[in-house]
Order: sequence, then C-alpha cells, then structure tokens
Amino acid sequence: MSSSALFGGTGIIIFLVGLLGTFSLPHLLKKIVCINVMGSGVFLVLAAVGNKDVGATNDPVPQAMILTGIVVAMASSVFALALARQIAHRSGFWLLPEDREKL
Amino acid sequence: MNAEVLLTAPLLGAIILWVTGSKKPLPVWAAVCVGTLFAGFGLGSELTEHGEPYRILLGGWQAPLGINLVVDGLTVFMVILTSLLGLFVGWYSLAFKHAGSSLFWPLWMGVWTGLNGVFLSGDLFNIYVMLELIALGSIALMVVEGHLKTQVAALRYLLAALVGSLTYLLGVALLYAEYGMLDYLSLGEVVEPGPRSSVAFGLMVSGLLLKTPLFPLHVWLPEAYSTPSPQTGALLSAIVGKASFYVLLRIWFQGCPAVPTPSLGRLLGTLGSVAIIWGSVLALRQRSLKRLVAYSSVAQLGYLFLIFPISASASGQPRWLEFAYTGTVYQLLAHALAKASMFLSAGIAVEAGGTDALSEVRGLAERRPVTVFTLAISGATLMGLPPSGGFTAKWLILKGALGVGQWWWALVLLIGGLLAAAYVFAVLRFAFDQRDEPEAVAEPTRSSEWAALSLALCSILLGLWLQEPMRLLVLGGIGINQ
Amino acid sequence: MTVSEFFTIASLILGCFFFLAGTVGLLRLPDTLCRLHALTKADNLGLGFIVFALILQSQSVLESLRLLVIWLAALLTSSTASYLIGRHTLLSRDRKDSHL
Amino acid sequence: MILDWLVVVLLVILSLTILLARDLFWVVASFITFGLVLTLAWSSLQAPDLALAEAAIGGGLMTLFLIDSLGFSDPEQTSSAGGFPITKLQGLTALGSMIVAVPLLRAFWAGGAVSPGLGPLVEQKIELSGVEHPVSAVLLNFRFFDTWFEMTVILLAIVALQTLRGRTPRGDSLPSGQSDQVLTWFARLLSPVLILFSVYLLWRGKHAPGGAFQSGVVLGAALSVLALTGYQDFLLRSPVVSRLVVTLGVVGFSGAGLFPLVLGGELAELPSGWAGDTILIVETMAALSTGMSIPYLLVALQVPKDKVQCEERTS
Repeated sequence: MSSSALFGGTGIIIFLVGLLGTFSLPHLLKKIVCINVMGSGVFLVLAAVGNKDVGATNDPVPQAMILTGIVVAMASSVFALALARQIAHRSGFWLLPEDREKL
Repeated sequence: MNAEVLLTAPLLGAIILWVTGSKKPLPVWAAVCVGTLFAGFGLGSELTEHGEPYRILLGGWQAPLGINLVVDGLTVFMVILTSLLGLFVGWYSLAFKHAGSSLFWPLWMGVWTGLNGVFLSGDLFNIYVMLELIALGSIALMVVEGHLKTQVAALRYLLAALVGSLTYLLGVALLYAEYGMLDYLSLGEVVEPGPRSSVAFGLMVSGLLLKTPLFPLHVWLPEAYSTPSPQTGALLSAIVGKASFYVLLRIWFQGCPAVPTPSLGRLLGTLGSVAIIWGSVLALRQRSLKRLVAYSSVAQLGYLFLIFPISASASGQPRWLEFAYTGTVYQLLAHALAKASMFLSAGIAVEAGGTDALSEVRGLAERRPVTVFTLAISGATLMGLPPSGGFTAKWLILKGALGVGQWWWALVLLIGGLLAAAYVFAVLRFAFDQRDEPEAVAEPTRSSEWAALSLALCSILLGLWLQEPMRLLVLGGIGINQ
Repeated sequence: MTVSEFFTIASLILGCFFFLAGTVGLLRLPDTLCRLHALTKADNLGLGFIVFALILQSQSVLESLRLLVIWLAALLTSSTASYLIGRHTLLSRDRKDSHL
Repeated sequence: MILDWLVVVLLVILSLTILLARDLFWVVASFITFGLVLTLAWSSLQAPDLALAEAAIGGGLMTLFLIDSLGFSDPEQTSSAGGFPITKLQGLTALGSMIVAVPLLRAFWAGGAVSPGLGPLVEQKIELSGVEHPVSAVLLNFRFFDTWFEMTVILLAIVALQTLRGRTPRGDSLPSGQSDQVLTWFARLLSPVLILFSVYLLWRGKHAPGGAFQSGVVLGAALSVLALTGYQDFLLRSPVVSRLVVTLGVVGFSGAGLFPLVLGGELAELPSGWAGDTILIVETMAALSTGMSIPYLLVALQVPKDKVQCEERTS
C-alpha cells in the first residue's frame, strides 16, 4: 500500500470517528475537539490526494487548500470554544440542554 | 466591474465599521447598499448583453489553475436579493430602537461578503471558504444580544454548520482526487458516475442538506431562527440557509449533472414534502409568534426540494425542468423576502406586545395596522395566493410536476398551501381580536414598520414581474445545457 | 566502525536511556516536584546526548551550531517551564495548608 | 514505510482515545498528541508547509486554548463528563453507522487512478507567479482569492469573539499576578528571538516552506508571551490602532486585489514583473495582522470574572 493510500484511508477513518464523537459525546469541549479531529481527517485525505508517489511532481494545490482550511477551521473552532465557555460559565454546565436531560 | 464591487464593497464596509466602532453606520450602510444594488443590476444588464453566462478570471488565471467567477441568471438574482435584504433589514435596524450591539453592522457586512462570494464563485473550494465565512458571521450575529438561550442555539447551529462544511469539503477532496479540478462548470463536463464521484457527490450533498437544512436535519433550526433578534432571524432564514441550497443546485445540475440518480431525487423530494407538511403542522402548534415563523421556514424550505424528483424524469423534456427550475428560484426569492418581512414584523409585534406569546398579538390590528397588513401580505406569499411571488413559484413548480406526470406533488403543494393558510390566519385572528386594556408597551418606530412592509411588497411585486426574470434565469442557467 | 560512529551510537543509546528513565519517572514518581525532576533529566541529558550524537554525524559547522541552538533553546524553555510548574505547585500547596 | 504505519496506527488510536475517554483531561491530552503525530504525517506526505502550520496551530494555538479551557472547567464536571456512549442503544446505532466507512474507503482506494492534479500546470506557470515555492505560488497568486477570504474569516472570528465580551480587550481580564522575575526575564529573552524568527519565516516563504501565516503565528506567540507577562500595553493603548493592525491583512489583500483594476486588469491580477514584490508586501501585512490577532483572540477568550451572571445559573 502506498503512503498516499495509507494516509488517505486513515483520514477517512479519523473523519468518521470525529463525526461520531461530535454527535454522540455530550460534553461541549469534547464535541469541539471531535470537530477538530474530523477536520484533520479531511486534511489528511487532501494531503494524500496531493502526494504523488515517486516519479511525478507533488501537487501543491491540495497543500494550499489544507493551509487555508486549517486556518479557517481554527477560526471557527476558537469561536465555538469561546461560545461553549460562555455557556458553561453562565449555565454551570458544559452541556447542551437536551444532553443535560439525558445524563 | 460589477462583480468586483459586489465582492469588495461589503468587505470594505465591514472593515470601516469595525475599526471605527460603527457609531454612525448610516453612511457606510447606504453606500454599500447603493453600490451593490447598482452592481447587481449592472451584472444583469451585462449578462443580457453577453447573451450567455460568462466567467471572470480572477488574477487572470484560467479555471483549473485559478479561481473563476461565474455569472448567470441565478447569480444575478441572488446578489440582488442579498442587496435588497441588506437594504431593508439595515433600514429596520437603524429605525428599530433596540438595534442591539454595534457589532451587528460589521458582522452583517462580513456575512454579506461571504454571500456574494458564494453566489459568484465558480470554485468548489472557494465556496467552502465562503460558506465558513457566512457561518461564522451569522452565528456571531445571533449572539450579538447575548442571551444564554440564544448562545445555546448558536452553538448548536455552529456545530451543525461545521460538521456540514467539513463533510462537504471531504466530498470536494474526493472529487479532486478523481478529476484534479475544482471549477464546477469544468467538472460538469467530465464527471461520470463512479464509486469515487458518487461518494463525493453524496458527501457534498449531505453536508449542504445539514446546513440548509432539509427535514429531518432541521433540529437546530427553530431555536436558531426564533431566539435571536428579529433582524438576525430575518437574515438567517431569508438568505443564509439559502446559500447552502444554492450550492446544492449548482452541484446537482452543473457540477455533477451525471451523478444523481432518479431515486436520490425522489428521496429528496419526499423529504421535502414531509418537511412541508410536518413543518406546517408544527408551526400551527406553536404558541409563540417567532417560533411559528421559524417552523414555517422548515416547511417553506421543503418546496425547494421538489425540483430534484421533477428533474429526474425531465430528461429529454427541458421545458418542464425549466418550469420547475424557475419555480424553485421564485420560491427561494419569494420566501426570502416574505420570511424576512415576517420576522421583522414579528419583532415589531413582540416589541409592541411585550412578549413573544401568540396570544399577546391580540389587538395588534388596532395599534399597528401597518404591521398586521405586512403580516397578511407576506402570509399570502407563504400560502401561495395570487398575485404573490409565492403563487407564481408554486404554479411553476406545479406545471413542471404535472408536465412530467408526477401529479402527487400537486397534492403536497395543495396541503402545504392550506396548512400555511391555517397558521397565517391563526396569527391574523389574534391580531384582529379586541383587547380590553392596552398595556403600556414600547413603541416601535413607524419607519421600522415601513421597512418590513417594503420587503413584503417586494415579494408581491415578484409575482407581477415575470417576463424579464424568466428570460434572464434561463439564460444558460441550470437545465438548459443538458 | 570508526571512532565517531562508535561515539554516535553510544551517545544515542545513552540519550534514549535518559528519555526512557525520564518517562518512567514521570509516570511512576509520587508527586509533581519529583516528576518534574525526572522530566528535566529527560529533556536536558537525553536531548543533550542525542544532539551530541547528531553533531558527530553532521556535515558542516553551521549544522552543528544549529543543533546546539536547538538544545540550548530546549534547555531554556524546559527550565523556565519547570520553574513555573514548581512555583505553582508550591504556592497551591501553601494555599491548601493555610486552608487546613 | 514502517514509520508511516506507526504514525497511522498512533493517529487511529489517539482518535479513538478522544472518542472513548471519559476524563476530559485525557481527551485534551490525546488531542494535543494527535496534533504532534499529525505533524509527522505531514512530513511523511512531503508537505513541510503543513507540518509547520500544524505545529503552529495544532501544537501551539489550539493547545493553548484547550488547556486554558480545561483549567476553566469545573474539575468535578470534567471527570464525570459523560463518555461514549451515553446509552447502549446509542452505542449500537453509532457502531452500525460506521458501515458508511466501507463505501468511503472503497471510494478512496478503489476509485481508479488518482488524477495528476494541478501539479504540472503549477510548475509550468510558476515563473509568472513571482515566487519560487509552489505552495506559496498557489496561495498568493493562483488562488489569491482564497487566501484573501481566509484572512477575512480570521478578522470575522475576532469580531465574532467580541460579541461574547461586548467590549474591547482590557488588561484586567488578562491573567495577572504573573509578573514573576524569571518569567519576565524569559519573556524578554524569548520575544525578540521569536520576532526575528517570524521575519525569517516570512522571507523564506518566497522560495521554501514558510510564509505569512506561519510567520504571523510565531509573531503572535511572541506578542502573547509579552501580553501574558505584563507588557499588554500594546493591546490597550488605543483600540482603534490595534484594530487597524488586526485588519491590516485583509486591507493588504484587498488593496493588492483591487489595485490591478486601476491598471485595467482583472480582480487580483498581480502586475506582471511586480508580482513578487506585491506578494511580499501583502504577506508582511498579513503576518503583522495575524500576529496581532493571536493575543487578541487570547484576550477575547477570557470570560470577565467580575461579570458572573449567577441569576441565570440558579434559574
């Protein structure tokens, strides 16, 4: 298996693990971490797409997309983090109301 | 020059308003409105001159290497719609006493930039960046007022939006793996159904459905639209969700026209119908005005998805697809204008009545005739009464559906219209009720009422003005190049 | 095997030993201050030996200098960070004591 | 190859730890390690730019914010935060839904040959772009528009964070009582070095991995260190000036994007011959504003302690 195929597949698995966590973990901080994991999975897939095995030139466009994507994702997750912190601060729980009832 | 103004005027507006602390937003707001409206109409006339959709090569780089803007009829309508919303919602904000924080202005201008970017961009990755810009800005708009309830709704929306856009991005990555380009028009010529492109398409569509949202992914919507300030609710329901739907249209009909199967189209159509009925029933059961309006959005978004099953059987008969397509765009425009107007009116009613309870709307007709009139007009659009834009939209979709022999959607349209009538009249009935002792309440300004009314009138005007838009819309747009 | 190769291997093994010892210490030692002690050993000595090994193999003076700078920077940060952690531990311990 | 497998296995294990760990501390610690391992993955995929960015963002910024949030959260709540799954039914559904992994993986692996992508085209046109490093050429010339709006996203995030505070950053919410001698001495020593390094990264981006964003993050780290050790005056003296610096990146991109229109070119068409210089100016502005944004973000994250709304907690 080439390293592109290896990392691409891993990226997809990581994406799904993150997706699962985002939906099923009740803690807001965990949700946000999981979204970041999802993002890393997508970026791994993109990097694997851009990485051409021996012989061909590497494709810089996916790398540029990842760089842009990392920054954009970071901006959103910092905002999400701040929002979650404020909610935790004001309500006393790191949870969405619907999850609070479940626990 | 027009596209450039559309992209940069709101951006520069946002920067100026933020740096100066937006103490006097009026001149900047006016300049951006005038500039983008002129540019929007200019884009339309330029398109008519060209006679076919055209590209703008950003940086002078041709498509696969660079990012190209694509201008066609749909683009023109979307950017003009955004400018109109900017104009009237901005007017309302200026006139409304409790306009909220000064951060409303730079954030809305930022969202505006992102919206115009999505509508103009022809590049799938660039669209991702723009969608993130919109999501971030609109969620910040929600929390401008800082109630805990809104913050919770905002975080829920933000999580959904992030998951949606990352799912979309994974689809883009897989598509790039197969074809090595991001320009959706060029992709449309080469994409064929295959394991990779089908999965990529599925991912992009599901991400966008979560953001739009389509039933049953709408769980975040009611709270998100009903808890923030009326201006924000208006903008979110009118245009922010529509941006994702717009991208969906582009991908479905232009980016990967060969990929979607008829059964997928039927699935979306069915979910759309369920959304129409379920959303309306829930709207009918609400006891709060803003929540009623929010649930009605779930229903009205459902109509947009009827185009997919119709298009599946319309191959070889582009005429019917053309009807369905124009109808869908009309529904999009009419709903955006009417729903924005409803949210603004709801804001006025809440302000005048003191609470959000539907029963407190009682006596509004006496005190606030203009607002009640506005609610009635925009309600007419939602129901689809002639001569509103909503009527034209539903009539066009109906024609398309019957043309391809899918008569059952007519039934859905009929039931949806009746249910919409039921919930609109539920509001109006209270408004015309007598109220014994009018309490001392805040007095919203007249001017804010006129802003809401203008939006409602625009939605009616849309129904009266058909020839020109139709011709522009089918200019090389969706469904014609197949 | 040349002399430099012998020293490289020896100091790599030594460096790894210190890293291992530091990690074991971090996991096994009872309180924060003891753990800090273990950790700084890993940083200073472990990294030091590995950098030394690499310097022996490096081609140019510039490269050796760069490696040296890496080690110095790590020393500087780890000592400041351990100082801060240690101070925080002591302060919070005092606070606890005064509570009792 | 063995290293690749090691990295991959570690990544999957760490992501599963994030999913399954009950203790919040473990989740955050695993995520930080995840970021570091990811850096190895980027190097293995021959993407040193990404490794740099990941180290700066995943290893630096997100770590900072997450650990800060960890300290902010209630220790009793963190340990009983509720792991995965909450109910058995949910667990089963979740595992069942992992079936989607099969078509996804198949799409990636069995979809036929991966297209050559745009690599050859970039190589062909790179001479016109004004820079020698292909990733920089894509970011700052071919896909200038993306980067322009990426800067806008950062700006909007800062404005968005302000909605949560409702006021401009002030010194009182910065962690105080840290004016420790050792720390101050270290900050004084470190920040000039960091600033120098950020300039180096900026200059290097033209022909090798590096560039505005990485440089900006390093500059931001320097400014954050200063802000945290009592030199936060630069954030406070004039809100308008610091806001101006923060917007500098977007302003630079807008200027470079719009100026060609005056010359009769397309939007964002960097003037041929001057493309390299334009890019350098824009990058400098972007790095400055990114650098200024980071302490801004850091400050904006702090919840003002004196404004606890207890009434909402009780209701």
